[in-house]
Amino acid sequence: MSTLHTVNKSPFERPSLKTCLDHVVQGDAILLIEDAVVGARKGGAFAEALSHKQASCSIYVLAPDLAARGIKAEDIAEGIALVDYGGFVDLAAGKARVCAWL
Amino acid sequence: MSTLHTVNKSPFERPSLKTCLDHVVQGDAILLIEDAVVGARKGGAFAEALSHKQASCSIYVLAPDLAARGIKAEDIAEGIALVDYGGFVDLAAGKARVCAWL
Amino acid sequence: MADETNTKKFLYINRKAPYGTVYALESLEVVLIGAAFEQDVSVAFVDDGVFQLMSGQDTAGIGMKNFSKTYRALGDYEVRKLYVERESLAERGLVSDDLMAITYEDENEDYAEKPSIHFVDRSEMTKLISEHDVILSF
Amino acid sequence: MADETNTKKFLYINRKAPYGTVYALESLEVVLIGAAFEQDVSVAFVDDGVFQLMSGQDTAGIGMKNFSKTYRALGDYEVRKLYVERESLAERGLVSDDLMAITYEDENEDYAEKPSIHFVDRSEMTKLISEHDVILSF
Amino acid sequence: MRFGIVVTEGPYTHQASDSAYRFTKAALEKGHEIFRVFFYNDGVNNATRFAVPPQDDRNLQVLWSELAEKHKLDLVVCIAAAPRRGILDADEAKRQGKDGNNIAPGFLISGLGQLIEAGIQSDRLVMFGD
Amino acid sequence: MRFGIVVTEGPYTHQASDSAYRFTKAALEKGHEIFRVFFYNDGVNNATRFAVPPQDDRNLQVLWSELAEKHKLDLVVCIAAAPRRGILDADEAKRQGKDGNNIAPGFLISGLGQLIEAGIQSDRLVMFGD
Repeated sequence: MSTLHTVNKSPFERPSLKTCLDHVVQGDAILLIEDAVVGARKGGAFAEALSHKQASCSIYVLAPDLAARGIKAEDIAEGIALVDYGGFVDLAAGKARVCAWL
Repeated sequence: MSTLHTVNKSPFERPSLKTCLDHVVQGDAILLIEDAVVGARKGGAFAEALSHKQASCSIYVLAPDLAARGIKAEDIAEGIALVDYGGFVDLAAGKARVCAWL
Repeated sequence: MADETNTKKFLYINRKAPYGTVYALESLEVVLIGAAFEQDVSVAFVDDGVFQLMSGQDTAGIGMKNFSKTYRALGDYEVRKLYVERESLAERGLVSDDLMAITYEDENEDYAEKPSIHFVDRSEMTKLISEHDVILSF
Repeated sequence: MADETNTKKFLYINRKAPYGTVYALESLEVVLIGAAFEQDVSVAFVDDGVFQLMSGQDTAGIGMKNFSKTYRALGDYEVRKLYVERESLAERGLVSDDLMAITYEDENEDYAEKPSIHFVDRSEMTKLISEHDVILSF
Repeated sequence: MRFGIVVTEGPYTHQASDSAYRFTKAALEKGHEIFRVFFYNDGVNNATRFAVPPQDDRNLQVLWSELAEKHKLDLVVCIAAAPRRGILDADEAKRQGKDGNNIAPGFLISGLGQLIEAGIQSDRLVMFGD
Repeated sequence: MRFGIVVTEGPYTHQASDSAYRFTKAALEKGHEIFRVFFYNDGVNNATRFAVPPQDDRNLQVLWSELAEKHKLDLVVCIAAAPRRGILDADEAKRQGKDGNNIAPGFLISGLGQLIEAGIQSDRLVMFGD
């Protein structure tokens, strides 16, 4: 069964998103929370990598964290879905394990 | 007058060494302390950048931090000098300001 | 407070996004207190620090205080030199219009409203660092 | 302690260098305590986590406790599966000989000494993650 | 479903405790069970009753204590990580010869085994940290 | 030469306080003056007298307190950063209606202006943090 991967740091500040992307398998889900949401911004250096990864994984961003950092929902890279804390809980419940890339 | 730049994080873990290297001027000194010392290892991904920078800046590594991480003095990239805490104090005193890339 | 001979050039370098860590907020608190000391103050935004100035920040959903409006009040505290690094913006997919407009009233020019934010490239940021006496990093 | 139905596969993922932060030490403390619970335990070293296993660590000059010898004692606690990612080593200019030799005595083979460290590539590490029940990240 | 929660950073400096609190609340609202919230590393700093945040800011210790009381949550603070960071309950203060303690209501200091047990007994363990 | 020192992380989790302590000691041994050591952000956590590290580990609070006594160092803990993290002296505890305090000997809680003053009065300001 597949894994929910959480990433909480900006990919410009830590390698955790890159390392996460290097360690996911087909069917896994990746959720960007806290400062990691800044990596989802369209046109940013990580937007393309996130878009490519959607061929094998679903990618989510925590909407309240996105709003806090002033990034509009329409400005995130295509195909990334927004969830709230309840959606975060559903994702964790729906996968076999949660792997936090701290 | 020139600046002492301190970097305390592993360059594999944070962008602070890269950002520091992008913001030094001729005659500045760079001192790697704490986890940053791992970037000085010969053959590592940052060794070449540190060697190139020596054309304009002197680069130092804090010896006690290097020893703690099991890296031998002979294994660091060429031209990087070792200092102890007293040498760190001398470097700070010898430059006009200290800029910590935290 | 400080006499003329004790005036130093202070540079605050902000390199972290807001809310994920407290550094942006606690840096701002130093800048505000420091303003009372009549030093020559500049504030730099490098790397993820540029996110501190994003317009439209809304923290209701994370239960944290939205302190972004305070940057707009810096002009009233005589903090009027904010430097944003262009390369840091570009790497993050941001343009200058994504940031708040921050201005001050110039008492020497009939209170004309002037921009506090200056967009500088990396070499100008490098020069700034080498021209300051005291550097506080957050 | 735990009965058979409660045996889970625990994976500890270590991604930080030692001493600069406390995570390496406090992760090790969990591994040691966890060993008493008779779970199926694996410990992974990824990114800067590989520095935790460097041989010749000497902390006398920084006044901190050298806890690197404890990794060598893990075998006595039945923690015998340590996985080091090859790509993480290579990026840091390290080779397997830079790391401590960590072995255990196999009671099923006349106490023959066997290596605890397994060098795996990224795809094997990825597979490991997807095969464990509980993942603790430090 | 039964969740275990791990918090490895203190309040204010990192968002970890905020995120963990909101996740825990959302899980409870959806009818899930929280087996335990375990505070490790600097996470033990969430458990001091001496914290006085600015009046216009949240007080994470109070939020956790209130949530624990309302839902009978098991908030466990690691006995290895807490004393080295100056978080003590009355027993530990007495044993260490300290003249006071600062543990907040609803938090219990206990061993690292409680973290392992949370891993064993929970369907999902979710970590929040730096 | 006169140094000002800033510590922005607590003990144990980051090496910042260790590095700052060793730098300060080395500077004093070389005959330099330490104008002030200012503890900000999580750095205020160095100032709790409740800390009980493992017996084979260093106790940074004690190291700082002893160094301060020996060299008459000015160890200032930020009054904005400390209460929100649960570091209180007797006055602050009373004002906030708390039943105890945990400040260690040799540390003084004072305002952020003391940090600015350290920047003005010191020849070099050296920061240690995350």
